[in-house]
Amino acid sequence: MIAASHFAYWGAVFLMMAGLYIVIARNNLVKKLVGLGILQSSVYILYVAPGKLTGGTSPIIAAGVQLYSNPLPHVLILTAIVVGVATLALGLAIVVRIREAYGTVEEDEILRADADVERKQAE
Amino acid sequence: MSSLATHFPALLVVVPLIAAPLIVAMRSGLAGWLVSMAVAAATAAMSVTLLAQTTASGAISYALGSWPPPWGIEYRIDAASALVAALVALIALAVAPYSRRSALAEVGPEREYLFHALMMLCLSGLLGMVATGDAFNLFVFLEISSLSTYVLIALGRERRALTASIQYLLLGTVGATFYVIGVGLLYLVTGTLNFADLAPRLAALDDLRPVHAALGFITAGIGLKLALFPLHAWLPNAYTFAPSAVAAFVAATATKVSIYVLMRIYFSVLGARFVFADLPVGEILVALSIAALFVASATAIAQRDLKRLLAYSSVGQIGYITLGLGLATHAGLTASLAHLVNHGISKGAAFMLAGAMAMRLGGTRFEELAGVGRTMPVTSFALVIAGLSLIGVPGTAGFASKWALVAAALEAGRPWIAAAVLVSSLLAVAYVWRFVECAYFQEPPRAHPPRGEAPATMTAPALALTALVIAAGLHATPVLESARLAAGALLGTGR
Amino acid sequence: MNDVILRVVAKRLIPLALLFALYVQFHGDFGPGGGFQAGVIAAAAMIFYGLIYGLPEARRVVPDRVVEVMVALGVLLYAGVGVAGIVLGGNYLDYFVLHANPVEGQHRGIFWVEAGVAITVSGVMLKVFYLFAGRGREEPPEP
Amino acid sequence: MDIVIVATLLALMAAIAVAIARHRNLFGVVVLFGAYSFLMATTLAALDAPDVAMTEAAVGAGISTVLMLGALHLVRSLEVKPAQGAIVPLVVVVLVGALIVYGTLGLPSFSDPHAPIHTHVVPRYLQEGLKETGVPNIVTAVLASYRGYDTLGETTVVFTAGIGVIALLRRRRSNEPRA
Repeated sequence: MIAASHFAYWGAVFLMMAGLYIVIARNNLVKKLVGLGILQSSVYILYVAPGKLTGGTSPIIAAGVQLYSNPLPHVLILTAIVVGVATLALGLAIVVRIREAYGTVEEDEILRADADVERKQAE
Repeated sequence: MSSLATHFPALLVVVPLIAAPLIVAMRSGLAGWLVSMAVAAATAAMSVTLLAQTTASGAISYALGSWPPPWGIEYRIDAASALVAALVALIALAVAPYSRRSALAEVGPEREYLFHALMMLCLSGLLGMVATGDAFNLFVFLEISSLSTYVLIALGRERRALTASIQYLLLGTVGATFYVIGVGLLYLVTGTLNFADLAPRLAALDDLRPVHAALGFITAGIGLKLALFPLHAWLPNAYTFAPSAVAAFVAATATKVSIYVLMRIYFSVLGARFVFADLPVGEILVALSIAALFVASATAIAQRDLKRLLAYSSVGQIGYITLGLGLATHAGLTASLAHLVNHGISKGAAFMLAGAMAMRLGGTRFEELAGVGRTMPVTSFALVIAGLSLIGVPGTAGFASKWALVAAALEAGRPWIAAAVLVSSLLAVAYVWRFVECAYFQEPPRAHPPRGEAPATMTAPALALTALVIAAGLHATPVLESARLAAGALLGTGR
Repeated sequence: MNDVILRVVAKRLIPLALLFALYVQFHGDFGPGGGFQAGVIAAAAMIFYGLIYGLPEARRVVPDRVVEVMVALGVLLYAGVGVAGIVLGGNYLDYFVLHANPVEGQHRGIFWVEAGVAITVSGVMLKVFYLFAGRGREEPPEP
Repeated sequence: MDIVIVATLLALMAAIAVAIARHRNLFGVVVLFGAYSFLMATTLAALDAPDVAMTEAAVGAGISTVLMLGALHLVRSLEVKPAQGAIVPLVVVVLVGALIVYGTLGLPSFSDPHAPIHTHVVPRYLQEGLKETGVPNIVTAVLASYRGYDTLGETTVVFTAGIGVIALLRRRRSNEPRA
C-alpha cells in the first residue's frame, strides 16, 4: 500500500509546506526564521528516511552485522543541519539590528517606515 | 611535488577560502586589503590559465582527496566553467583595489578586515559553485557565497540595508532549500550526486515523475538566486543599499554564476532533450525572459536613484541571458554565455562608477547627481559608456552579445523574439537617458558642489573595467569564441 | 545569579562537560560523534559557565581575542591539511600521502581535520553567545 | 514497528508545526520549536542515524533555542500581531506541495533494499570504508575523508556565520545607521 511505503516522504512534505507557509505568510521576522528552520528540517527526513533499512543498524562497522542503514544521507544532512544553524544565527543577528534601527520586527511596519523615508526624500 | 598548475582547479577556490581566516587572524584592514588584492590577482591568473587549458585540450577533472568520483568529490573544469570562473575572478580583481575606500567610508575602519574576509568568502563560494562537479558540494559553496553576501549587504550604511539583507536571506534560503530538495529527489532515484554519474543514470530511468519534480524545484530554487523574473523581488533593494564595492561585485557575478548552475543542471545532468524537447521549459523561460525585458526595464525608467535604476536594469538584462538559454540552440546558448560575460563586465563597471559618485556626493539619488557631468566629468563619461553597453550600442560589449542573440532568434525561426530584443532596447535607451539628462542637463544642487573625481583606487579600476567594455565591443571575437566553445561543452555533455 | 548551589554544581559539571567533549571528539571514529558535536559541547560548557558566573567572568576565562583566533584557526587547520596533501605530492585533501602507510595517513588526516572543525565550531558558538549576551547591556565597546 | 514509531513522531512534528504557525506568543513559538527539534532528533535516532540525531539535539534543541531566547531578549517583543487570512501564500504552498508529492510517487518504497541509494556508491563505503580509512564509523569516514571537502565547506559556512555575526553585532564607536 502506498501510504505505508511513502508515509515518510509525505510527512516531510507536510513539514516543508508548513515551514514555507510560515516564511511567506507570517509577518514577524523571528517567526519567519522559525518557519525557515522547519522548512530546512523537512529535508532531513526526505534524505535520511529512505536510507533506513528495516532490520539494519546504524552504519558503524561491527563484527557479525550484515545490514547497515545508508551512511551517505547522514553525512549530507549533518552538513545541512550546520548550514541551518549558521543561517539562523545570521538571521537573528540581522533581526536584532533591525529592531534597534526600526523599533519593530514586524515586516509591514518596517516596510511602511521605509516607504515614509522614501516619500520624504522625494519631496 | 607535481606541477602546481595541475592543482589550479582546487587552488582557484581554496586560495580565497584560506585568505579569509588569515585576514581574520591578522585583524588588520590594511593587511586584509593587500591580501585580498593578491588573492584576486592569483585567482584571475589561475582562471585564465584554466580557460586556456580547456580551450586547448578540453575538460579537466580533479579528484579532491584523491578519491575517485563518484565516491569522492570531483572538480570539473570545462570551457563553460572556465569562462564563468574567469569572469568572476576578473571582476574580483577589479573590485579588490576599489574595496578599501568603499569599506572605510561605508562600513567603518574597525570592521574593514571583516569586510575583506567576507569578500574573499563570497569569491571562494562563487568559484566553488562554478568548479564543482558534485550536486551537494555545489549547495555547500552556494551557502558560503550566500551567507557572506547577506552580511555584506547588511553592512550598508542605511538601515534599509538591513531590511534588504533579511529579505534576501529569507528568499535565498528558500531557494537553496528548494535546490537541496531537487537534488535529493535526483539522489533518491540514482544513488549518486556526481553530475557526470547522474546523467546516464537519469537517462535510463523509466519513471520520470521524481525527475520532473526535481526539475521544478531546482529551477525555482536557482531561479530565486538568479533573480529570474518574477522571482527577483530581493534584488533591487539588495543592490541599492549594499556598500558600493559589494553591489559592484555581486551584481556582476552572483546572478551570473546562478545562471551557469542552471545551465549545468539542464544540459550536463538532466539532458537537453528531457528539459527542452520533452518538457516546455524553453517556452516558459522565453516567456518569463521577455516579461523581464519589458517590465523590469520599464520599472528602471521610473526610478529616482541611479543604483536602483541599475538594479532593475539587471533584472531586465538577466532576461536577455535566460532568453538565449530558453532558445536551447547552440547559437542561443552562445549568445547567452557571451551576454553573461559582457553584461557582467558592463554592470560591474556601472556599479563601480555609481559607487565612486556616491563616495563624492553622499548618495546616488538623482537630486544628488544633478550636474555630475561637470563636477565628475571622467566618471560620468565612463558611466555613459557603460550605459551604452547596457543599451547595446555598436562599439560596446553589450552590442556583440545582443546582436548574437538576435541572430540566434532569427536562426531558430522565431523573428518575434528578435523583435522583442530590439524593441526592449529602446527602454534601455530611456533609462540610460535618465542619467544623461541628470548629469549633463541639470544644475548642481548646491552653489559650490564638491568638485573632482573619487580617489584613484576607486576611479582607476572602474575606468579599467570601462575600457574593457569598449575593448570587448571593438574586438568581440574572443568572448564570442569562448562562449561558443562553452556552449559546445554544455551541449556535448548533455544526454 | 548568586545561587551558591548552582555555582558549586557548575564548578563540578563544567570540567566534566569538557571531558565529555574530548570523548566525543576522539570517539567519533568508533561511535557517533566527531569534531562538530565536540565543538558544540565544549562551547555549551563555556556558555553554561557564562550564564552562571556572568558574561564578564566568562570573557575573562576565554577572552574575545582568543575566541576570534579559534574561529580562524580551525578553518586554517582544515584547509592546511589539504595544502599538506599537495605539498607531499597528492591532490588537495589527499590524506594518503600524509604517512608512508596510506591507512595511517588517513588516520592522521581525519584526526587533524576533525580538530579543525571542533576549534572553529566551538569558537564561533562561544563568540556568537558573547555577542548576543553582550548586546543588551550598556558596556563600553570591546577593544 | 519502525514504521509506527516514525509515523507517530512525524505526526507529532506536524502538529507542532501547525501550532507554531498559529501561535502568537513568540516565547511559546521558541519553546515549541525546541520541542520540534527534540522530536526531530528522536526521529533521526529511530532512523538509525545516531550522528545526525546527536547533532540535531545539540544544535536544534540546544544552540538554536539558546540563540532564539537571546534574540527574543534583545528584540523585546513577545506578542506577534494577528495575521490576516492569507490566500496567496496558501495557494503557493499547496502548489509546491503538490509538485513534490507527485515527485515522491515515483520514489522507491520505505526500506526497499534494492533502491538505487543502497546499490550505487554506498556499497564501497560500507564494504571498503574500514579497510581504506581505518575508521569503523562509516559516517565519520565519509564525512572526514571521502567527502571531506564538503566538510571543509561546512566548517567554512560556520566560520562565515561567525564573522558575519561579529560584523553585525560588535559594538561600534561610529557609523550608527542613518534612516
